[in-house]
Amino acid sequence: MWHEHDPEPKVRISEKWEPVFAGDHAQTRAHRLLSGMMNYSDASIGASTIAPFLSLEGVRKTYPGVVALDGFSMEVRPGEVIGLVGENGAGKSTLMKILGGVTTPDTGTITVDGVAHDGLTVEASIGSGIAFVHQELNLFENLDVAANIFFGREPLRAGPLKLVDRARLRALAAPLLKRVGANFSTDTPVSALSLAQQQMVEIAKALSIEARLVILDEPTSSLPLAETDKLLDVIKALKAEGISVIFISHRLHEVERVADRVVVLRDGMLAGTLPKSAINHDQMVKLMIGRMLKEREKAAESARPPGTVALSAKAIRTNAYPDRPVDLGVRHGEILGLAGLVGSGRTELARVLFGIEKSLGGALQLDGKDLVLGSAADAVANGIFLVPEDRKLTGILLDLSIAQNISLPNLPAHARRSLVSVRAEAATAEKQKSNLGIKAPSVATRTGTLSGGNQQKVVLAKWLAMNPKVMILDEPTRGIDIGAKAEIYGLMRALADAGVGVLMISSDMEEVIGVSDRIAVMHEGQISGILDKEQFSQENVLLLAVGKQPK
Amino acid sequence: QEKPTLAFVVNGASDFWKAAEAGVKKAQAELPDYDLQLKYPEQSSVAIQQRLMDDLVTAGVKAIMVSAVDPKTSTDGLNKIASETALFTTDSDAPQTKRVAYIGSSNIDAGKQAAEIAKKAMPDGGKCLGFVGLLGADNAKERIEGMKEGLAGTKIELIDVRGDDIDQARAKKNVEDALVASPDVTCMVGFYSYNTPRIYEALRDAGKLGQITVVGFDDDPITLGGVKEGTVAATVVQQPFEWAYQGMKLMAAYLKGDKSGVPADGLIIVPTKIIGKDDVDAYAANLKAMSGN
Amino acid sequence: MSKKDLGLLILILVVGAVVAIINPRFLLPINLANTSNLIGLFGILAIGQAFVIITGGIELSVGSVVALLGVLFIDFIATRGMAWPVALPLILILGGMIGLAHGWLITRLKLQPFVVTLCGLLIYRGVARFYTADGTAGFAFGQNFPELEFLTAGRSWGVPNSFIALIVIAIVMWVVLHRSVFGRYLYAIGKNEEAAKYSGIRTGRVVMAAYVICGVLTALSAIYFAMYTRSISPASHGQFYELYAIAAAVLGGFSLRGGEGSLIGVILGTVLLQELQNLVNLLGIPSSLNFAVMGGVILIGVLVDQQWGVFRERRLMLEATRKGAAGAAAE
Amino acid sequence: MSKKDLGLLILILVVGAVVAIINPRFLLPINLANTSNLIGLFGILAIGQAFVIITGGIELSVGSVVALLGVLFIDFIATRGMAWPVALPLILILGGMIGLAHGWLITRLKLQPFVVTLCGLLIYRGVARFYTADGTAGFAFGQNFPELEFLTAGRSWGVPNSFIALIVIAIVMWVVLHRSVFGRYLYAIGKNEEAAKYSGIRTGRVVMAAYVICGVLTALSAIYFAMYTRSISPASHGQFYELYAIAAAVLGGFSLRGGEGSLIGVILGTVLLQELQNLVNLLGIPSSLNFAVMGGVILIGVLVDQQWGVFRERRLMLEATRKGAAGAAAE
Ligand SMILES: Nc1ncnc2c1ncn2[C@@H]1O[C@H](COP(=O)(O)OP(=O)(O)OP(=O)(O)O)[C@@H](O)[C@H]1O
Ligand SMILES: Nc1ncnc2c1ncn2[C@@H]1O[C@H](COP(=O)(O)OP(=O)(O)OP(=O)(O)O)[C@@H](O)[C@H]1O
Ligand SMILES: [Mg+2]
Ligand SMILES: [Mg+2]
Repeated sequence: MWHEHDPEPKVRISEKWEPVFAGDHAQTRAHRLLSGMMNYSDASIGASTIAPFLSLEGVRKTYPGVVALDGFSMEVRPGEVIGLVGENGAGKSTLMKILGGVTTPDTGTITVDGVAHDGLTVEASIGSGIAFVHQELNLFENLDVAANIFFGREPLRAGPLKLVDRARLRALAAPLLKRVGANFSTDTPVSALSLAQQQMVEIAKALSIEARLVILDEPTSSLPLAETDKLLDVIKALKAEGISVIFISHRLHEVERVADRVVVLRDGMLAGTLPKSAINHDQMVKLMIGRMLKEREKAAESARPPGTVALSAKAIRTNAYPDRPVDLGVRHGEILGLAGLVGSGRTELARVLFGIEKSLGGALQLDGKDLVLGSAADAVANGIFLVPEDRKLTGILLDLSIAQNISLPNLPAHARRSLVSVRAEAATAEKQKSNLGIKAPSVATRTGTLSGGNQQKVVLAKWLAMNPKVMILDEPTRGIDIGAKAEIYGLMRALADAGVGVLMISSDMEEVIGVSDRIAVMHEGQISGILDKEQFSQENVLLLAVGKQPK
Repeated sequence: QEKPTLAFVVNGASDFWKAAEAGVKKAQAELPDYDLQLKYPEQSSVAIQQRLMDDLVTAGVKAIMVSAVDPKTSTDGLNKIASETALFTTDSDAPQTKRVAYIGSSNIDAGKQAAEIAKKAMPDGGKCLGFVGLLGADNAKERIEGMKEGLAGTKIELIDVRGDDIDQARAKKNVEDALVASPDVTCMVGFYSYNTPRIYEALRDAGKLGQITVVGFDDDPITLGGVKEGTVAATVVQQPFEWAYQGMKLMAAYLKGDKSGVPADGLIIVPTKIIGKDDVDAYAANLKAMSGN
Repeated sequence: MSKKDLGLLILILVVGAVVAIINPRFLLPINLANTSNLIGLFGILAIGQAFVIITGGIELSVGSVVALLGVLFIDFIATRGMAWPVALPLILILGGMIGLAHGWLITRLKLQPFVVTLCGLLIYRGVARFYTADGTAGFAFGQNFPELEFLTAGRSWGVPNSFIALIVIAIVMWVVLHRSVFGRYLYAIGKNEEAAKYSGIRTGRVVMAAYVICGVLTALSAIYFAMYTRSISPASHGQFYELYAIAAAVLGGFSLRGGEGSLIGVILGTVLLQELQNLVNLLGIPSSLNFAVMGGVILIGVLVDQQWGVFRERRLMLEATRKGAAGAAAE
Repeated sequence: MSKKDLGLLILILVVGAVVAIINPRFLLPINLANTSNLIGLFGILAIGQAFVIITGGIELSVGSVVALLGVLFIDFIATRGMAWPVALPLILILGGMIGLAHGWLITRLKLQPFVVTLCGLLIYRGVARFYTADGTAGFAFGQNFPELEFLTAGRSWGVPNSFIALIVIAIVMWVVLHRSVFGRYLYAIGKNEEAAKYSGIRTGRVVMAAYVICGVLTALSAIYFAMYTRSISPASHGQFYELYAIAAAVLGGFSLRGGEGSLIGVILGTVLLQELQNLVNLLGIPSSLNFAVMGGVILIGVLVDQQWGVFRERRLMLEATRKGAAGAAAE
């Protein structure tokens, strides 16, 4: 069961929003800044008047074969918003996990209120006022929203049995949901929520903790624009209350908007700290990857005119909106962006196109011929591939090696007389590893130990190693760093140029507008409109997303 | 372990064999030159018993007396043992094998004796319900068959026998359910040693003790108590003590070359006995004396 | 009461009605009392099992524990002359300690529950058999413990006290499972143990507590079983009881993956299983078919439940589709 | 051979050496032949179980299937006079069909493997008992099938043919599991079925195939067991064999969560279990302790393996840290 869809969308279009992606102009400004490159450090802003309540000193953390953090130090002062940025695998999550008490550092000290620790436990961390929204979701789908928000801190009734005061629980949870802009109620089971809605619950949970420091590890990775705005407002409100926030995001413009200070991590070390005045997109990129980016412009240009319709959906109806038929066609050689609000039904459509889920009606056509998909295997056999939204659950096998993951969908091609050839497998994997720049000790590395971005590249690699006709990417750059993003855009463009029909589902406005050749927008399970390149604007996309006509 | 070993292999863990253990003990006292053992297989299954005997042979046992789990169909397995050591059977015979001799009683005769008890207790006829552990086991089948034979032509009838897979909770519930399902039953027979006590207790709980004739097998203390009390008509007892005691001595003699103890037909029948109210005290005293040995 | 539980209740009533029509003696008070006595015995066992299954674990040693603790209890009071008010708590503590050991091995040493309790199944039965040297533990003829017997095998107003005990335990455990913080943690851990840990829950302790509860309840039912059969041959006593308990929980809507199921469900599951056993005897079905009937009904029950869910979902979808189509036409 | 398998092998050899020192008759060719015969029988069973466990499933009905198919096989050739070269493939097909039914219920109707096979455990035993009316199925006196007996219970160069069959099957299955595309799919599904599905693998078919393989191998071992005991009382034949098979797999390093374990491991697990059984009998340990010894050794084996893993990981970590520190100092 799912909640009623509110006919009146509670979405406001923020006026304050301004695109950061500004092409050449930004580029030149960056060059100017770079020439006089200052290497900021904590010392340069040491004049800060308020004393830090939390500090890390020489923290080092190693995993077998990887140094995740290498002698890192930083401090957190009350009421400041720290933006933490860095490439995939730079060690951001590891650092936060250390603060959250989930892992302990090999060496180094954590000082909280003047007391030095070798490492924190989860309880100690919560006890000292640290609230943590994890990068990977950590909700209990068999409990309802209210229970999840106050999990571990339930209001109790008097008595020895520690009974939960359920009425108070709901009363406490309701305002929090309102604050994050959720459109579902406190007793909705989490299993009925979409990924983005679950992320809202996580944020509400972090707000519910009487915290001095709220850590948000990529909280916006699957949040569309309007919800993201809400979150940024929440962060500002926290700051006003004197609560510190550490905000991790690969969407640098978000960081730009809220951060008082940006800490940049590179290869587990501090690459630099930017004070409020010096925070800008290009500066952050420069510190993150040590060079400037050029690829993105190239990615936006299509090298060939779009061809015939590759895959088309005719009046397809999905489980999410059984009463709304969808019509959509992806053409050979184009990147078709698919935008929409949270829960607009894009993922469901992708699942039907990939044969994972049966459609409730309508028909599919591939190159004009009727197509019946009984399973994902049928889709793969027809050259329709999907890069799914939930990487950890459906994208890759964390326990298998990189090579085994890449060869999995095409194993018979790596086998002789149905015996797997390890050599052929490794060869394919090596090729993809260097093509995509996957950062890993070797192709035999367990995929689970890679950083999020590199895992995403492995998912892509497994399909790129075959010959796609239609490639569906559901939030392909979710949690991916800016450099890798550019690479992925380049790959998508290369696919399109090779005649592949690319359908890119994305909640990232910048990405949708910057990369697509056409943009289809979904509203409550239906395509509310398709924009051509000359109609591209943020406003038009948002108008369509809430079911209005574009200008 | 220079002394030759003689083994008594039973068919499963049960109190029934405690008396046999006493018999082995007594024989051991009289046979200091031998090492006597009594072995339980960990489960009542042909494969496991066969394995146990194979291992005993490997360990150098000179003679085995076995209560085979399924003698009728284990001919080859038993013959394999018989070819490597002196094999005797007890409890239920395997006449087609190369066993040296059988020592034990006849379950058919025991069943007939149970019929005697029923006839004596219910001269006007009646309806009997039986309870047993494993309906398919040979000893159960023979006892039931013997009882039916003994009842043939009388007004007493054995209408059904319920199995419980040696689960005592189910054994008791079976009796309780039978009291509900067949209110006209006038007699109950417990074919396995634990069935009679469960009948006794279920009747006691239902307040029907004394109203229903109980025919027992074997000598569980509760059964004997019931006999003494008069609520159990009588019980048919085998004499595993004698099987073990006589059997061990016979095997020892046989190994020394003295084959006089083995009759021509190879059958040494130790008859079963009916223990009624009058003999129960003497029997119980004897039992106690034996186990005290 | 959830839809699932309601379905099970209806199944129980339908089966009961059919049996009562074929053999009206099914409804005799004495039969109901006998059956509810066994429901009490097995129900206590199944509740214990349910607590473990909620956490995503499993307790396979239940049957062997029933044998071992039953043997010890009878031995303590019948042979060693210990007063039963001493022996009873002692046995419960022993049960708790067994649960604690399992919980410790599972949470601290990170062994799989299936493995730990499988070893328990083997070890406890072995110990029980060794303890009596494969003999039977039982009371002498005429040995009586009136108060103990009243509490365990007696009746009050015609209702077996074991059943009353089950009701009391069920109510307490319902509150613990469905209303207390501990219960909430159990569900959470069953669904996502990692996340519970990240929320600062001492998951190890909670899981251990579940095994301890299971151990204590198993010990209690071991005493009830011992007083019901009044004699225990350790080689076979309690064999397969873990399967009964698991089957009751599964019938009652528990998932062996953890995090799902309700207390009412497990009780209803037990009721259905005992009703089936009763039915086999009352309708004169050959006792060899006992197992087959039980297996068949569980399978059908689970299937119907599962297919019913699929069917309902489909109907909802269809309705929505129709409504949508109608709406579209109206526009 | 993995480190895990090597550890198990060493354990087997050490136990063997100790037993041989205490009772040198352990090494008699006849004893080794007897034991390897049983290793063959149980090994075939365990390999089948392993295929199911790899997928994250479990097959609890193995013991009952051994009873049912054993009864049918003996009935076909001994009572109904079917030629054994007809009966044998027929039984294998029946085994495969049972596996197919389980696989179908699990993959298509989405029932839990534990539930499906638990019901199978109950149903097949019930059917077997009903089929013979709780009687015993066996050969009449003097009924012989020389070729069949040679193949199943005979010896070649002193080695039991059942053991040779195991070796052949093990080699074939090793290739299937560790080298073939199908084997890779099994591991992938065991690790994460959803992700495997998203990679375009027809997971339903692969899982079904695993259950069919398990069914066929179980049927084969049912025939071997039938020819070994030559008589089957369906109430008890094969009871707990599923536990032996699961225990062998777990000892051999399989995880019941799926996706882990090697074929060599499961064979070594079987060897260890049979060695233990042999030891109990040879050293004159009371057979009541048989189960306890088995349980104890499995527990210790699993514990040592687990703790060894923890220890190794810690050492690796420490080394990495030290190396890192040294590197930092050198800079
Ligand atoms: N449990 C683990 N075992 C082994 N290596 C790990 C583990 N967790 C993290 N790592 C490694 O540590 C490094 C830092 O990872 P971390 O997750 O902190 O990166 P991140 O900055 O959060 O990246 P992303 O932006 O992709 O989330 C990576 O190289 C990663 O592969
Ligand atoms: N199988 C299902 N049955 C019923 N409702 C579903 C099902 N799957 C998803 N939904 C609901 O349908 C809506 C659409 O979900 P979907 O994941 O397709 O949206 P989306 O556009 O991808 O949004 P998001 O940004 O959250 O990923 C959500 O509200 C979700 O809760
Ligand atoms: Mg991260
Ligand atoms: Mg989505």
